[in-house]
Parts: sequence; C-alpha cells; structure tokens
Amino acid sequence: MSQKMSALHRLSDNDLARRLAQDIPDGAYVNLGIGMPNKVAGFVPAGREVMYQTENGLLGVGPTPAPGTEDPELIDASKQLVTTIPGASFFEHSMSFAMMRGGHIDIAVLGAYQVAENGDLANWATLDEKHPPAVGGAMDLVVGVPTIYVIMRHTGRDDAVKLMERCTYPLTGLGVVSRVYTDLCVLDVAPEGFRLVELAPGNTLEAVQAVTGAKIHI
Amino acid sequence: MSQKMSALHRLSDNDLARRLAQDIPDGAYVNLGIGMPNKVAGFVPAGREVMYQTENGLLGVGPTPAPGTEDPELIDASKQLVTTIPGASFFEHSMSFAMMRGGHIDIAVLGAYQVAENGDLANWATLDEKHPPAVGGAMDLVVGVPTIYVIMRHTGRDDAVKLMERCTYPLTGLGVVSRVYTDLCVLDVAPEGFRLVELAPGNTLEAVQAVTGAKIHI
Amino acid sequence: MIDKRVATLAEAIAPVREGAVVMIGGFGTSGIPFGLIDALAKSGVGGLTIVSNNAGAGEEGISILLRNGQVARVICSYPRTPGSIWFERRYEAGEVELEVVPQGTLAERIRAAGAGLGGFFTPTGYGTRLAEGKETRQIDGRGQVLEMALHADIALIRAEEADRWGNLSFHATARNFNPVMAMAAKHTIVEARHVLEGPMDPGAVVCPGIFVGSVTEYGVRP
Amino acid sequence: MIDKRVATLAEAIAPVREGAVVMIGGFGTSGIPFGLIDALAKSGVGGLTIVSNNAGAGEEGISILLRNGQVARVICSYPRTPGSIWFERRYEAGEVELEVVPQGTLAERIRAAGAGLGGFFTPTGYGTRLAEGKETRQIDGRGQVLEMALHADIALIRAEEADRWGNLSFHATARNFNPVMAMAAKHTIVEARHVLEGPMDPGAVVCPGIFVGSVTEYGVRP
Repeated sequence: MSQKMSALHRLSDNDLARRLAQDIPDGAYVNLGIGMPNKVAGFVPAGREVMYQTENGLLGVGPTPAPGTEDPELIDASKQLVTTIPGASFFEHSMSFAMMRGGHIDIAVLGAYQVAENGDLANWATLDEKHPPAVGGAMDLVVGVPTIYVIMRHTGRDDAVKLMERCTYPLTGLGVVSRVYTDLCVLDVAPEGFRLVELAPGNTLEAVQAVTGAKIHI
Repeated sequence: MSQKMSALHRLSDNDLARRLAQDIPDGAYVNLGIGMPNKVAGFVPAGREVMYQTENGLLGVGPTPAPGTEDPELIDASKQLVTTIPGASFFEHSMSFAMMRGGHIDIAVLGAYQVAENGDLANWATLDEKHPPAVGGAMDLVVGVPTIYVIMRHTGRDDAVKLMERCTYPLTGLGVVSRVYTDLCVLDVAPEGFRLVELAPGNTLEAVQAVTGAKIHI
Repeated sequence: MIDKRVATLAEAIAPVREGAVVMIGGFGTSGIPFGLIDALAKSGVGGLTIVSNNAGAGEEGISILLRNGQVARVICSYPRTPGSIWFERRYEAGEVELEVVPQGTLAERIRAAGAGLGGFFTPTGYGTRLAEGKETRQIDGRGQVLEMALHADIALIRAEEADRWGNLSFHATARNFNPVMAMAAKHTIVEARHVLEGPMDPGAVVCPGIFVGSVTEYGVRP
Repeated sequence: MIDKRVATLAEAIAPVREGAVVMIGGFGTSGIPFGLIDALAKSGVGGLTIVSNNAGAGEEGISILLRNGQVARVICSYPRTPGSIWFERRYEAGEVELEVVPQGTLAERIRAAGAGLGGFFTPTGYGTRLAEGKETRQIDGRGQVLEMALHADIALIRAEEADRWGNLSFHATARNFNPVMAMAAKHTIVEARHVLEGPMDPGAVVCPGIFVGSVTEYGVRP
C-alpha cells in the first residue's frame, strides 16, 4: 500500500451501506443494483416504508425468506431468493422498465467502475476486450430515475482512481449521477464538479483529494 | 327509384350477414365493426368456435345477456351489453390494439362509405365539414389485420356509387380490403381490381356492373 | 408510511390546475370516473385539455365539463357518439379545439409517455389525412408514421379495487384506458368502488401503486 | 374448436427450423422453459439466433444449446453471469455472435414487434457505445436513440397455468419476459406447470391465448 493511502480511514462495506441508507426517505420507490447497493436495504432506519423494485418484475421486495419458506421463482435481479412485503405487485418486463424509464422510481443506487465530475457514469464495461460486455438494466435506470446514488469504494485495485475528470471506460449514461457515497467521503455532483458533503470520520480533505482524480469543491 | 335499380335483387341485412358468416372459419380470431358487421356473429354456423375481439378490452365476446344478468361494465365497442364465452380474457387498451396492429387478429369485418378497386377503404369521415370527424379503431384494424372483409349495401343514399375506381372520401387505409360483401354480390379485391366471387340470387352481372363505379372482372 | 387514501372526491381533485392536461379513463359508459368528473365540474377549474377516448354523451361525464365551458381542447379517437350533444355544440361554435387520434395510436402515445419513450413509428394512419404534416418513413417495406408521446398533468381513473399503496384492479371491460393513463400523468387520481383494508394479492395487481397519486372510495356503479 | 394442447415437448418443439430466431423467456433461474430447451437441444436444430435476457449458466438451459453448437447468435442484455461458461467459451472462440441490448430496450423492442410498431425513440443508451451507428435526435430536450422492433420465428415460454385456449398466468417473478415474448413470435410454444381442464378466469389472464400457438404440461419446477 502506498504512503498516501495509509493515512486514510475507510468505512467498512456495511458502514458505507448504513450511511447511504440514512438518505432513503420514508415512502420512496427505490431500485438497488447488484452487489454493494443491495446491502442498503438492510440498514434503512426502522419505521420507514420503502418500496424496492427489482427489474425482473417485483415492486415491494422483502428480506431473505426464512429457511423452509423459499420460493425458487421469487428472486431479485441478483438471482437471490427474496420475499414480498405488503403492497407488493408482480408485473412483466416491459412494465418493469416503463417504471424505470418513465421516471416513476425515485432513487436508484448503483455501483460504478468510474464516476466523472460531470456526472457521467461508467459501470458496465471495461476496456478489456477479452470479456463479453453485459449491460443489464443500468442504462435504463440512469436515464429514467431522477436521483442516482453511486455507492463504491473510493479507489480500485492497485489504488486506481475511480472519481475523475472524465471517465475512460465506456459510459453507462451522461451526466446522470446525483451523489457518490464512498468509503472515504460523500460527494455531490454539482455544476462546478464534485462538492464535498462529508468526510468519513478520521479523514482529511487533503488525504481524500490525493486519491481523487478531480477537484473536490467545498 | 331509378329504372336500372328496379332490376336488382337485394339481400336483406340478415341474409347478407348470414352470407359473410359462412366465411368465418372455426378457430378464427375476429373483430366485428359497429353496425352491420356486428350482426355477423349471430349467423356463424353452429359448431364453429370463433373468438370475437372487442377493442375495449375483451377477447371472447358472447351473446347479449339474459334479462337480469346484465353487467353494466361488460360492454362491446358498440356500447352494447355483452357476455363472455369460455376462454375469454380481459385486457387494457394498449394490449387490445397490440392484438390488432401486431397481426394477431385473423379477420376484421368493417362497414364502409366507399371501397376502391385497389383496396383503399373510406369509412371514417365524409366531406361534410360541419360534423366533427371520429375515427375510433378503424385505422389500427386495417393496417394490422391480414384479412379485411367489408360488409355494406352496394349503393348509398340516392343510388350513390360506393364501389369505385378511387375513393373520394378521406381514406381509412390504403390497399387494405380483401373482399367486399354487398346486398348484390361478393367481390374480391384482386391485382386487376374487383373480381366477381358470386352474385346474389336473381342478379345479372350487367345489372350489378351498372351500379358499380369500377369494372367487375370475372 | 405509504398511504394514498384521501377522504373525499373534492379533496382528491384539488391538485387540478387551470389549463391542465387531464386524461380521463373509460370507454363508452364503462370505467368512466364519474365521481371524479363531477368533483372536477364542481371545482370550476377551466381551460382544460381533455384526453379521453370519447367526448361525453348526454348530460353526464365529460359532457358536464363541456357544458360548463371548462374544456378548451379535446384529444380523442371518437368524439361523435349518439348523445354527444355538448361536444358537438361546443365544436360547431368553435369553442373547443379537437385533435382526432386513431384509438390504438392514442393508447400507444399515452403508454409511450408513461414508459419514458419519446415516440414511435406505427403503420396506423399512413397515407391518410391523420398523418398529414407528420414524419413518415418506410420500415420493413411498410409506410409508417412517427407519433409522439402524450403526457398529462392529471389522470382521472376508475378502478374496482384499490389498496392504500395505490395498487388497482378493474372489473370486466371497465379496465380499458385506465391502467395506461395512470402511467402517463404526473399525478393520478383514482376513484375505486372498494378501498381494501389490507393489501391486494401481488399477482392480481393490474396497475401497480407506483403510478397512483391518490385513491378515494366511490361505491356507485353506473 | 380451439385446442392448443400438445401432448409432448418434442411434438411442441417440432416447428423450430434451422436458422430460426428463437426468443426464450426467463430471468436468472426463474421462468425459464427448461423442458422446451431440453427438447430443442435433443432436436439438434442448429444455426439458431437466441433472444433472451441471459445466455445460460452452468450446464442447463441455454448453456446446453451453446455447448451443442446449436447457437449462431445471441441477442441479450446480460450474457456474462456467474457460471455462463459455455457462452464465454463460444464467444471467446468466435463461434457465437453477440448483440448486447440494454434490458429495457430489449423488452421494448420485443413488445414493439408484438404490437406491430416499427420502432421507437428511447433515451436509454444515448451517448454510449450501444448507440453507435444508430439514428439519434433530440426530443423534448433529451437525446434519444431510434431502436427497431425485434421479431422472432419462435418463442419458448414458461407459464404457471394454461387453458386449452392458450391463456396463461405466471407465478411470482417467473413472469418477466414471458408474456411480452409470447406476443412477438410467429409461433409461441408454452410449457405450463398446470394445464387446466376448464377455462381460466377472464380477469386473471395475464397473456391472452391469441398470442399462443401451443401448450404442453411440464410440471417440473426448478
């Protein structure tokens, strides 16, 4: 690990998900992406009724089923077994994406390879041409959902910068990200670029700026 | 009545509907227009299972309900009270028109103001600009349904010609009519124009040709 | 907590503003939100653009809004039905504008708005007067017309059952334009014959509650 | 008489021809017509274009067709899933072509085919690599991409219940792409967990039988 990294205090994945979950309001319709985004549901404060949509045709996703009550045909977009909560509905695929593209979902939480200071998002393909690309529903979500939250580790493998002036990976959407939650800080995408919302406890702006590829405005 | 008309033997509306009904095959999906087309259902030979679609969201329209069993929210496109037959389904409007436009209905039976020898159909507006136009589902049916049967009286008010070389009223669709059933004859729309299928009993080709605005080929 | 129930039709209709584009479900006499239309008539809000399959008949439904002079424009497929006297009167006097749209194109333009699509190519109307002035092209050897999404500020919807999450089911042919209009409006207002105490069966929901703004019980059936 | 019931999966799959475009319903492991895919694998018919959300995983479903070399082309949104080894092997060897389509655009292109529309403008993918070479324009101030209808010769569908008229219902999230694919194919082949003796309730039908060519009972649930 490089020297500059050693000064950073990183949130655990659970603490990061818990931080983002504070910003999911009561009554929201929310789509959670595969992976770290999916953890957010477990940390939304009690008393908030949130309707989670999964692209494969369910609004009102509930927690993992108790052993013995699993339904193999009741799964989420991660192919994990789920349940339904009261008020849920099933529907087919063109309806599911009408919800997303038509602006009916309030918030989507997505992972990212890269986020640019202009809000561009890259989360579906790298420059590695050996592997077949796979896009899923990400491009539909980012054009339709008014609030796009990205949750990710601040830096990648080998300390690769992920927050930058312009993405170098193929884009998922242009100017679509509202806010980025990382293990080091929370940043809004503002007209001037990344704007600091808060630092994770123990970090300095200088240390976080040093591992960020674009200026953090305050 | 003019002299030429006096030589003609005209089918009654019921006999005309009965004639057309012979050509509705077992197992067909059929949409019947408002008015004379709607009469056809009552004359389809026993033993044929025909699924009638009504544009307002029902496939499997059954006969008029028995007194006391009416459901005010179960109606057809003519706003008449109907029933359902076994195998019926209800659906919303965009699905209903997907059935028509997508080529899933086999046969549509429509009325007409005018039919041209190239298959053009005019059945939604006249040249009378005082009255507001009203198109309904006719334009969707004619582009989507592979077989369009027109049922109508051979001539209009004051012996006006309705079968002609080119329509003079605003078109519903271009080159869409397969066959025309009138009270005087049955005509196919063929590459060369109207082609005689049969004359109603008692008529001569000469007499029918005399009240037709385009050549009848044999 | 999500609770879309509203106590009265008058309260439900309050968000309708002067000059709003208002979609109204129903076909013929089936699935029309008569209670909400009455409340809208009483509100007196005017300058409305009404999007509906028909333009009212007799002295009820959309006819009341036309009679009251609340309607500036009608977008529909079939305005001229037996008894559509108020529409005809206003139209002939030049007091209401009319845009006639083929019925399937109307449903599809509404759906496109709800689904976030800009527009679509359809063979319907190609070569006819209703395609005049519209962009056309050949696709797969067929003439097609470009039709644009049709958005609304408000949708007035009639349902059979609703729950507090806004999930809806419909009775028989009262379904018609109701679910697709619910998708296309910024704010969708529902009168339901029954508002359920608990949630609807998730597999029986026809219109998911995400498309619904408010729900009021109105038990009268035409 | 309308009776779409067919006795065996092998008989049901017989209409599939060499080089056919075949839509296959399902998402992940839910709603996949495993019985029909097995029958298609046994039939040995090749040169297929497969339209499906995923490209198989492990040694079942679409993976079998890929393993057998029956697939020339795949159109899907998410070919790379854990265990999609047969797809990856064929792709890396250049033995299968791939068209990646955003998932919502895939569903909508399929629906457009079923609904008789030529194509549509969608904001999805605008400015990205997946819009390269496609017509774009600004609509209501947003960049939009023209996407064309996607037709199929055959659709393979998994349903929960079916009746002899071909009406279908679905269980939970096994609905997914199944109803919309049923609309888009010249011939739609269904495996249903239960084939009913009598008709389905008209209000409970999710996919009307008009879209269905044949129905075979296949009781196995994954």
